[in-house]
Amino acid sequence: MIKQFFVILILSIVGYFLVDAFFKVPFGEKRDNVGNYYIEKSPVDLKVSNSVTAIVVNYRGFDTLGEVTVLFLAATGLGSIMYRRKQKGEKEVRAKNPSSRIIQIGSQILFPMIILLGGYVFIHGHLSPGGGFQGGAIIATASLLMLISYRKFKVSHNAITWIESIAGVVFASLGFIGLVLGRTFLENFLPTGELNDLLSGGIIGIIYIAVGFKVASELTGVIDTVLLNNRPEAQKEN
Amino acid sequence: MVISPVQYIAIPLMAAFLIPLFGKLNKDLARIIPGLVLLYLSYISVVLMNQIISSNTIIVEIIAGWRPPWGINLVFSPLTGFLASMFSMLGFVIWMYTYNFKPEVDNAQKQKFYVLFMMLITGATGIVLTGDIFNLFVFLEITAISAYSLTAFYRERDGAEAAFKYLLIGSFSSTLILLAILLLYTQVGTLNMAEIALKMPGVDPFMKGVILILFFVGFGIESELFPLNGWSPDVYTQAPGPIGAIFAGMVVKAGIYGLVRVVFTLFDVKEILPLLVIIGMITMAVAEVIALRQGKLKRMLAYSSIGQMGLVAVAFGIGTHDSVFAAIFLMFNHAIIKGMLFLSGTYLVYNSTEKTLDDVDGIGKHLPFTSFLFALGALAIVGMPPFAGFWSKLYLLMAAADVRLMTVIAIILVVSVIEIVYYFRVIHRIYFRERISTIELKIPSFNAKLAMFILAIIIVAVGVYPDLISGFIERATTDLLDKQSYIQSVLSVGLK
Amino acid sequence: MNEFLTISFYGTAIVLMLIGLYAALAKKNLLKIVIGLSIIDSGLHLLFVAVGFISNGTAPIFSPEVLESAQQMVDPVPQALVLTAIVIGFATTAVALALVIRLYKHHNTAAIDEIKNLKW
Amino acid sequence: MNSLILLLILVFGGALFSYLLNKFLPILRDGFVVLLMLLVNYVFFTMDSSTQIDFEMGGIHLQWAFTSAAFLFGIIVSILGLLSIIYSTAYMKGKDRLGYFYMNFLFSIGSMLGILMSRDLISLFFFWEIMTWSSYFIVIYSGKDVDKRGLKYIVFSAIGAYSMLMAIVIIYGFTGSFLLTDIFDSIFAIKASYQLAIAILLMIGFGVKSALMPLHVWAPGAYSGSPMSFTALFSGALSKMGVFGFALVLFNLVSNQNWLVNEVIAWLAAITAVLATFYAVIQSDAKKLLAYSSIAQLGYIVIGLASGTYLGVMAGLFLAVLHAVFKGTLFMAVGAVERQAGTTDMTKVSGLIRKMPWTFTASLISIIALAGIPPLGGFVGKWMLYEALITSDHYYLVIMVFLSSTAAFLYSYRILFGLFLGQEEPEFAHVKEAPLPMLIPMLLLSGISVLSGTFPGFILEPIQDAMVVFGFDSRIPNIEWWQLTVLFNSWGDKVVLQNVMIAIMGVFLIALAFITIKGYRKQRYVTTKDISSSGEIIQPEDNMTFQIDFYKPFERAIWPLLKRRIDDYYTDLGNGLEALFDLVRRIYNGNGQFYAIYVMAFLALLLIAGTKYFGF
Amino acid sequence: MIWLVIPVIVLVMMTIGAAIYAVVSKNLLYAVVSTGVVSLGLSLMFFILQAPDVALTEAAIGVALTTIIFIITIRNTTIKECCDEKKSKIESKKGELK
Repeated sequence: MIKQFFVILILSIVGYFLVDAFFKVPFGEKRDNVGNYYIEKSPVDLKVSNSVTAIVVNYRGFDTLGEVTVLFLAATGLGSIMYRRKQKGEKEVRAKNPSSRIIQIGSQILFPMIILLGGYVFIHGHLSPGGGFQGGAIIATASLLMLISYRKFKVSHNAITWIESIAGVVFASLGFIGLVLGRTFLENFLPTGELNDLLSGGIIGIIYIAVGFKVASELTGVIDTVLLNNRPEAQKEN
Repeated sequence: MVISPVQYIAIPLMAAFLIPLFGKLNKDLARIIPGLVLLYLSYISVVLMNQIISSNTIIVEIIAGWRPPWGINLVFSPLTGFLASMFSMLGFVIWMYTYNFKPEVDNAQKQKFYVLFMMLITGATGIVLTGDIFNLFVFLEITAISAYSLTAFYRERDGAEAAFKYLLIGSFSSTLILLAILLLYTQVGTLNMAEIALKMPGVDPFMKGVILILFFVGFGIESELFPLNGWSPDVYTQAPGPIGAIFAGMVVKAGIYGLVRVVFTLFDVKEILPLLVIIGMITMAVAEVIALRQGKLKRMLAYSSIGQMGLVAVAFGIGTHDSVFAAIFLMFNHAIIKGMLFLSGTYLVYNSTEKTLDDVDGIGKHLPFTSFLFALGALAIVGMPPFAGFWSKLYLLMAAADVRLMTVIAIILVVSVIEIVYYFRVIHRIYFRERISTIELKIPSFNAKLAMFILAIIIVAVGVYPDLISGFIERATTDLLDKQSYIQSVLSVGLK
Repeated sequence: MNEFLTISFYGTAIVLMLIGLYAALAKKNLLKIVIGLSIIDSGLHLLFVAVGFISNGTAPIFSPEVLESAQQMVDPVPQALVLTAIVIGFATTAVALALVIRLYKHHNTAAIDEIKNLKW
Repeated sequence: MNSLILLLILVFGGALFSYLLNKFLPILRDGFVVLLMLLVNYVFFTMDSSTQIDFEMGGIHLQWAFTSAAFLFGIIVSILGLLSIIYSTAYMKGKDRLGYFYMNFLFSIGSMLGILMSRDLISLFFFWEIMTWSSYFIVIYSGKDVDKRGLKYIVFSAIGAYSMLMAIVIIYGFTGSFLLTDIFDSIFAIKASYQLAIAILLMIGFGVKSALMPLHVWAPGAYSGSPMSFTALFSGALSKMGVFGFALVLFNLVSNQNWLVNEVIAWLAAITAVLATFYAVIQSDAKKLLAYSSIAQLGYIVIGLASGTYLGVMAGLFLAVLHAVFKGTLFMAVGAVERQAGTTDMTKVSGLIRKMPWTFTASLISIIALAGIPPLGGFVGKWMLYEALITSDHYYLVIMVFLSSTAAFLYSYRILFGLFLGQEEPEFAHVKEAPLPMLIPMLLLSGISVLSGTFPGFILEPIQDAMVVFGFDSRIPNIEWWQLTVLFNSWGDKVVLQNVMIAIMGVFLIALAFITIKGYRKQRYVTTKDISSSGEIIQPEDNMTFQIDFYKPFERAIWPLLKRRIDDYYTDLGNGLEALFDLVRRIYNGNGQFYAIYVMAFLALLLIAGTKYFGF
Repeated sequence: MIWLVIPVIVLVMMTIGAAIYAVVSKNLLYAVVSTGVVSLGLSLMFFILQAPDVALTEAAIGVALTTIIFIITIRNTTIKECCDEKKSKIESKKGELK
């Protein structure tokens, strides 16, 4: 019990200081920070209407490259942690009994629509809200839906690795092209076109599509790895 | 392609994405790529280092074409350059060691191992090179995630337990750092370190204090200061051998670099330095004392590595020019010597599960080369004269004497006596005991021996003639302490 | 009105973080700890976005009708940072849960104080 | 090339080369090592004393030069080094890992020369550390309970070395330089308390090496445990480094107003002399006995130095040189006995005079020198010491020194009688005389101790110019190298006592030769077994020699001392520390959540403290 | 801005209530679902704070994917928050220092 009491004491101290610090920050008040520059510049320079995407992909593109690597490492790390040598003659059975008919029919209808929505979200990343991460996640939920409702729905790891690597290489090589052209890494070397039309924003659109594919394949891979290794009856053997 | 600091990070990332593909073509290509990448990085380190030394300027590379306060930039200054090139060269040597380290691991795992191995080094190099605080956080996360997965790599050990503890405390560290970055953004309005340092005097003291404490604890976890280093002994023991060397050599160094960059460049608050000295001394005392009572070899090396990090923290805490010089020299020495101790130590206790000191008895006759290098490393880390450790400890003591910190000198020396006792105890057991344990020994492969031998050569070379390194370290010290030139050169890039 | 919004958003964020902290520090079950961690993350993300909000500003997207009305825009930078933070939080949680599974398989218990092979 | 660097390269390079040589052509090893030492001696003695080098290393200015004081100790190191190397070529025949042994042997000789030639504190510390770990590797070379011995040795020498380093760094802090020359003239500008601290720390550093009482715990184990050829060098020359350091500190770094330091050191040394002699008397193993006796002798030397008068310092240095000579012989003799007879336990072996006559004569002469009996050098040294102490009216010190030197007579008789005289044990019938390379060094050294008795001048000459370096420039006039004038300077008259002394020495030598030859031939061969006892049958295995508790009454007399030795205090301290450290280990109790709680508690603490104390 | 008060109060109550229930509940499945509800509340709050991108991400990743991984983990471990207090106390005390 003393542990709980001690933890609560610490929490109250830390909480007091957090509240004290954050309530000194005025809420909802315009401060002069880097954000205003981005708001003015992103429609003018990059012709990108969604300034958050502009920041995420171009102004702070290095973060996103790091971000994509974190996801890639999480997938690899997960694979190495959950890795188990394949004993001979072992079937990958995901769920004990097939899910009910309603889910199967529903998912048949929903699956293409979710994929479409996902695709729309990350293709129009620089116009409407959303982008590579959100689109990829939506597609991952689509494949998740199929994985749950159908026992024999199998996601081929080979395909996932291919998409993942190619998308990553596209992203990195787009960066390198900027460097090769003598300017800087991840430079926006394509013409930026008009505001609010599909091809505006130079390489931002392409990068976000690559990120979208990568995130989609990686998240599906993550879920599949975790789902695959938990055969209920094979749990106790090691 | 023009040689620029961004390649430190871009090329390994590209290689990491490609390794799964190449893995499909033929199996051991996945093992060769990290070596090639690290070799290339060492090459560009040499080119860049003599570029900044000959022209006496700092290379500031902007990314995505936007000038610093708005875009992210990399800074290749004498300090960050020295650390980045040390990381890549040490990484290449350790890669040579791991080339055929554990053949029985099957291929899918080995491929993942090498991806994570390379990303660990790139993360550490990224932390050191970046000039943007949120980018520092992202690279910290890359290092952390690959560290968690690598710690839990072997199935037969308690890797999962160590990794979970590290993850639990590591996520606390990233939460605190994120909080600090957020508060900093509200006060200063920018994420670029140079800009922050410029605007820092305007921040009100209470907020500055809270932000500094959050950063201190956040980076303190990464650099193994006393109350925050619960995770490190377990992680060192459970991670594969070479990964332990990378932890000691790079990950912890990047952690303490982050702390130092925040304290020395971002903030101009000098009150935190005495705290750093006190915490450093407590870390040193506690870690060395526990190492004395340790029964297991790798856990002993882990605690001794924490003790050395405490020493580095004390050196940075004193804050004068000489003490920072001693601190960077200590960091360099510790990375090389502790790296070699871990590399050779792994082969001493290769097949034993419990890895206790009894398995090491009388191994001198069976593994003469490895145990000789281990003994050399032990003598060096303790600070015996003909080796590198002596000079760094001496410079630190001289710096402490200049500012009349007698208790600091006394405690450092008492701790060194403790260190001598438990390292000589191990050397004694290696050479002067009969071998009774029946664990069959693994003879290190040729490239492992070569890797260890290179490290030994560096130790002796620096020990006999310290001026090899002190030139670089002198520049790194002036670069760290001279805040104005850092701000001026970063903010003025691309203006002309 | 503004006062109420401050208390509600900053307040919820900090309370969420404290609840998550309590779960991570006081609860014995491994899964509860990971839940605690993810709640801390959620609180943090809310804090990020709440800091960037400007009262009666619009989302930082230049859809055609917004261009004319030239309304104030919310600060986009915290939103960009939060995007990265959410995905990193997810990655850490995924790795944590994988470790929880392996720990449970190895020790057959989900209580953290029974998993103590590595000590002293 | 500068002869100093040549000297070092010769020794250290030779050491590494001998290690390789032993790996590939072991037969050449012994010859090479002896040749190397001869070369080193040649370079050392033919070097003109003004050679000096200054160079820059790691940003620190180092300076090497042989002052006359260093030259005096250099003589001890090189000659004793040469003789003990010759001795060890025979003594170590047939043992394994000889390359490793000779490398460390030569490393310690080289580091001793390095200490002597260094004129700045950093290279002094540099060579001191190399001496420490190279001698450590020989101490744990072989023998029983190596762990405890090695651990004790390394702990104490580490404490000594690091307290010395602390003093060096503090000096640097105040004076800003490591060079001895500008330290000596700027040391007195520092605050008195820091001067005292520096003096005490340096005292600890050098006290460990010269085995002063509270720090002597490692000495008996190390001296008796390591191979006898190294112990001769160990106690003869290595401990003199401590003495050299004492001389350096006592005369240059300690200003005359805190004379208390000299008094305390003198008293410590006196207590060491008395206690060590008492422990030596009750030992039954010859090696342990000699170990304690060399601690006692070192005590005399330090008393001499600490007395501070001209005559006292001269006595100290004279005894230092002489101690190297006769202690070297004694350890070599005991080594010869150990090698030939297999054991040095005096209760088992006795009556070796018939089998090892030359070893007997060498140890007889050095025993006489050790005990301070008139014709030999020991007497001269002791006499000067008494006179110095009396004239500077340290009366209690004189009483203690007198007490310990009479007790010294007890154990010197014991070792002579125990090993060589008395009835002969049947199982030691096979013992043969020690091989020639062992005998030559012993006889040479005993010859020197005889010479120093009659003509102390030839040792006092270098001592006197060494004293100039220590700041005593008033020399006793017209000391010819052969004259014994020092003896009667207080008597004033100038009768030519010299010839009387030579006559006495002649008579002494003839008597000595006569007794040994006559005794040797006519000795009635009686084993310990044929003792007539009333009706009780003596089994061959029970040991009837009277050696067993030779000094039982003496032991009973000093039993309060024996009850609680200093070792036990150290072991108690050790156990207490270990219990405390185990408590500290409990912090890492393995539960990940506790570590997280530590982090948060630390954060909370910092936040509270931060706002209050750091005044953010 | 006034019409914001009611939805904000509802959302705040919902999120904090779900968070507390997630910590307190003995049944892990309910705890995980309530974590999903917390993410949902968060996503809606982001919508109010004019951050559509983040709301979408939080919805997609926070609600959907994080919850599903938690549920998969529960399948592999226990559903009940087991481990009574007493057993763990005794066992943890012994164990000598090696």
